[in-house]
Amino acid sequence: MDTLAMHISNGIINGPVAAVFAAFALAVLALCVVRGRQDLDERLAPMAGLVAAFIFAVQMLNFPIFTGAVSGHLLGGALATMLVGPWVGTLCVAVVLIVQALVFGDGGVAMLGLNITNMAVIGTAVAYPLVALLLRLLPRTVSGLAATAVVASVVSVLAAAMGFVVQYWLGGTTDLGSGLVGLAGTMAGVHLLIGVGEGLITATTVVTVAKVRPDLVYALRGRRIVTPDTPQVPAAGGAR
Amino acid sequence: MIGYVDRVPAADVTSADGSVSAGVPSLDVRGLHYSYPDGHVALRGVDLVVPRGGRVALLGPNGAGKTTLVLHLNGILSGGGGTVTVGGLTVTRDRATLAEIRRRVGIVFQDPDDQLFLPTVAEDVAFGPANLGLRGAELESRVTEALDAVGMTEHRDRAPQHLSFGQRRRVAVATVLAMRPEILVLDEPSSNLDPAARRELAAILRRLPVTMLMVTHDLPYALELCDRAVILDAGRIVADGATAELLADAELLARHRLELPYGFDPALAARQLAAHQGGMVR
Amino acid sequence: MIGYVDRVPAADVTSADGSVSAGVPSLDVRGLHYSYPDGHVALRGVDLVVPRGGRVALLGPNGAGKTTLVLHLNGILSGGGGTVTVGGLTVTRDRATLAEIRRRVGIVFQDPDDQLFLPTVAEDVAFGPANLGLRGAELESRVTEALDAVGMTEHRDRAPQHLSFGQRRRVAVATVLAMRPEILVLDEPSSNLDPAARRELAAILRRLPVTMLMVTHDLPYALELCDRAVILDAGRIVADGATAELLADAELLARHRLELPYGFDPALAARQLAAHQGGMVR
Amino acid sequence: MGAGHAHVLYRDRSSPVHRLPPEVKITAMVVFTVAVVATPREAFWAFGGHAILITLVAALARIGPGWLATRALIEVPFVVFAFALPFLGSGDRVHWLGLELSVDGLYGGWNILAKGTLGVLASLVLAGTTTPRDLLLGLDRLRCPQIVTQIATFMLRYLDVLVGEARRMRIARVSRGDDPRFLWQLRGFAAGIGALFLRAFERGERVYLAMVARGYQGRMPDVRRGAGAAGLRHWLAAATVPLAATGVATAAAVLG
Ligand SMILES: Nc1ncnc2c1ncn2[C@@H]1O[C@H](COP(=O)(O)OP(=O)(O)OP(=O)(O)O)[C@@H](O)[C@H]1O
Ligand SMILES: Nc1ncnc2c1ncn2[C@@H]1O[C@H](COP(=O)(O)OP(=O)(O)OP(=O)(O)O)[C@@H](O)[C@H]1O
Ligand SMILES: [Mg+2]
Ligand SMILES: [Mg+2]
Repeated sequence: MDTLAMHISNGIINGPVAAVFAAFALAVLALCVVRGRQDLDERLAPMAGLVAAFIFAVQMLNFPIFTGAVSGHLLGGALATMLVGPWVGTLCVAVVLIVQALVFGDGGVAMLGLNITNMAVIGTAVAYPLVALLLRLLPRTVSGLAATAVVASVVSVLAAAMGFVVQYWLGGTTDLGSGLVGLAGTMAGVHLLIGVGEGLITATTVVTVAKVRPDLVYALRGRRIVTPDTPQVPAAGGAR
Repeated sequence: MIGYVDRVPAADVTSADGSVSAGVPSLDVRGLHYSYPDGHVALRGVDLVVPRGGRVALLGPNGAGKTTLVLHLNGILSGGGGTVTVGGLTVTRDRATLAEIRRRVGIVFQDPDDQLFLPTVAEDVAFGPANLGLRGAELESRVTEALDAVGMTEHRDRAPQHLSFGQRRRVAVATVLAMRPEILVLDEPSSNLDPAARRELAAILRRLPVTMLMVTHDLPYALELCDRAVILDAGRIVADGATAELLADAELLARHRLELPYGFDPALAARQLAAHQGGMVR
Repeated sequence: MIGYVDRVPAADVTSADGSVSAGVPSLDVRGLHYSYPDGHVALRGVDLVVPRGGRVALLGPNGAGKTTLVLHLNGILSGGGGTVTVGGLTVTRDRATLAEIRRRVGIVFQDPDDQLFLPTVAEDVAFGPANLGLRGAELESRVTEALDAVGMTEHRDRAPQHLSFGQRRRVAVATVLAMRPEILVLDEPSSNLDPAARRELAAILRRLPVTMLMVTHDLPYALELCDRAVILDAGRIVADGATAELLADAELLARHRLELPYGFDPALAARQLAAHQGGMVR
Repeated sequence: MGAGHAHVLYRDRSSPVHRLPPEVKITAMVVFTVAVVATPREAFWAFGGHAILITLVAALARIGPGWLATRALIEVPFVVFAFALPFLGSGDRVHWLGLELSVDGLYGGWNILAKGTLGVLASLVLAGTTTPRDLLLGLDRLRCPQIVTQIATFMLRYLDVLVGEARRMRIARVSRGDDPRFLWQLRGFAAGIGALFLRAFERGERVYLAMVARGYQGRMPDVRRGAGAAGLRHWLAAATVPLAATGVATAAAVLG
């Protein structure tokens, strides 16, 4: 049930609303292209490609949440924002969605505008200010960075899910009546769990990168993070 | 130096599991075939027997199938036909058997990036022995010894992927030495090592009481370390004999794209080798 | 053989851009410093001048900083202090200058997996020349020539990641030969090559009318191909001179973990080398 | 993560559809899908028309129905949603086999099922006849901004790097006595993912720098230089399908 909201397939939302969101997404992406060009230097180009590939790959691999009764997948907005910045990050997630729609039929082509709005635009637009704020407020330690990643992930996933609810309210092809509230509730509940899973992946990934190559984390540009001099991992790597 | 001295002799270790008699060869490869998933045929019937304690150089041109053969010796590749038997245990898909075989056979891969994956050098070297059940001081001493042997002690807390290529190669060798396998398989261990490291590695290898199979393109190195050599070409063993004899057969070598390097004098080498062995406590 | 014959001599090509006079060295490295992002210091003030057409071997122990130096020669690494000048053009962050420098300097990386990335061997070899603007039959003949030179023509339509390590190394060399750079920088080109391929590569390299800097741990190979050698250790150049002289100084070599291999006879090598050069059309 | 899944969908055949330039196919696919989505849901016959069009193209491309059906399973979550709608929908109700179903919901479910399936099939025909690299070439020729195609190019390439590094890590572990049932048991799922990410990034960075060293400046050289770019002939040939679909959609809208 969970993936349904995130990759909207053809026919769930009506044509006019899809068209409006397509225009909106196109405008935002155009802005990102202009702003992203300044960011995309020799360091960031491979990073952007890898972030996209990573989101793509991890989305293929649905992860179980708690008992496995619910499973969800990474949306990637928070991860992309933290590693490559809001502009390129939005483009990365959008590229993933475009390729999935064209190559896998995952998410309808006619609904691409809606999907890009939810996952690429809302996902990063919500995450970025939050990340900037939290990094300023929280202690500059690994745990501060991890907490930032978790919070940003949860909030951005919830926001993306609510994006779908709003779109459905505007142009859902079936009138759910009061059921819409139920839909919103279900979406929020499921995506809270997905958000936590996403937060864990985002936090570990960003922390791993920040420990070894702080120069690669966009969100840390101009900041220093205090890392313990040796990474804290069990001495015997094989101990299970 | 790697402390094999304090260890039960290899033969006893194996006979402890009851299934192995003294005369069983360490490695017994029969009729091995393998094609890669893309259809490329790499092995076309390889037969190779290495007795316990044998030291064999595996020579052959690029693309002959040497690495493919090596990857069969602990079951990483399989399923193409033929059998591989390690000290009496046949490689199968059975997990317990495979685990035991991987405990016995230590492989140093051709590409150190295939070997190293943990965040620090010390953790990576500790990974194998820890999987064998070692803990605490004993584990620590294994790691220290192995890193000492390859001269990487001062880099123990660095990230392997941030080392130079040659440094990574040395750590890769250390990860396998630390496991003290009964059978040591090395895929081009000397490539990218500086000359001193190459000699030091030779000294370590010469002293280890193990069965050894070494893939190399460095024929003098093969001569120095292995009394026997086999030549693999196009997926088949085409020659098998005393290393010195094979290397003296220029025509045979040339047929398989092998040749002694420029400036190499076999007579000088023989003298140096004799000096070595004279001075060595076996 | 790689068809450099039909090509304008390097000096003219460069002077065409107007900014370069005949006496300008091909490579001019001054006071180069570099630390990796994790804080590890790799270069501590390297000075190196290679005149046009010079052939220099870059020797040194594992972790000396050789690869790091190589990565500075076309601006892949930079920003640690000091300057690198290539045929009069200083390496900066300016895109146009960098593009021109990268056109001139061809680097064969130490790890072939870093170099190959396209779905087929032929496409990978075509990538560089295509970036230089070649198309159609001309591009095709460059690719064919380069693959011929390294003996990989029959593998042109295979996926690079499905080749053996030595085969990948050869393709990596071909990708750079196909660009016909003015300055050829090779980081351990002979490692993992079979002996015949190693000799064939030497023959190709000897014939190319280029400036060459070759990193190697194979001292006889350095002697064979480069009349001059420098030794880099701990991020500094510690010796610079005629290769034969440096290699004759056993004490100097030993100080920097270098030594002639087992069985190597310098006198024999000199005779073989003379025979080579006598038989060679330069 | 199936190895090399970036390429699994391409069916290596020779057919007129395979030979069409990618930019033409992408455009045709998008227009077709939009026409399908614009078709009123009550016009059942029109969806039959669209289905016939897709079937014809698939047959021309020599893509079997079995393959299409298996791959279309990606749609399953939406099917679940579609079947839930008759229960969730509001408004008039009908009774059927003792169930009380929403009429609007029934139509809604059908709508998603029909349009979703047709959309997936159209994507699959495109993916089955066009390699990922040609798709990118097509996007490039359709004037997609370079920064987008660049990210997409690297994404496809780095999928292989990710899979390759994951394979290397697995071999490294099992040959030293580890016994992973699951790739990520290392130090938990997430830690393994972090390590894999970093490793793939550093390999990817070196690959990228090596590309730059060979003159890469953000755009893959179009070696075919225009050769294979679409001509009027291609556009006309490919236009037949989306035009027919648009015709069906218009007719459905007009006829009600
Ligand atoms: N992953 C793979 N997929 C397909 N073919 C492969 C793969 N790996 C190797 N091959 C092919 O199998 C043959 C044997 O390869 P192998 O790596 O065993 O050679 P090798 O003897 O180790 O060569 P080298 O000395 O260059 O390391 C070669 O022709 C090679 O191209
Ligand atoms: N990515 C990296 N991050 C941090 N340190 C590095 C990195 N790469 C290399 N180093 C360190 O910088 C020093 C120089 O490395 P470099 O790779 O230049 O050595 P090298 O002379 O090429 O050695 P080799 O002969 O083993 O290839 C070494 O001490 C190495 O550990
Ligand atoms: Mg090999
Ligand atoms: Mg190096």
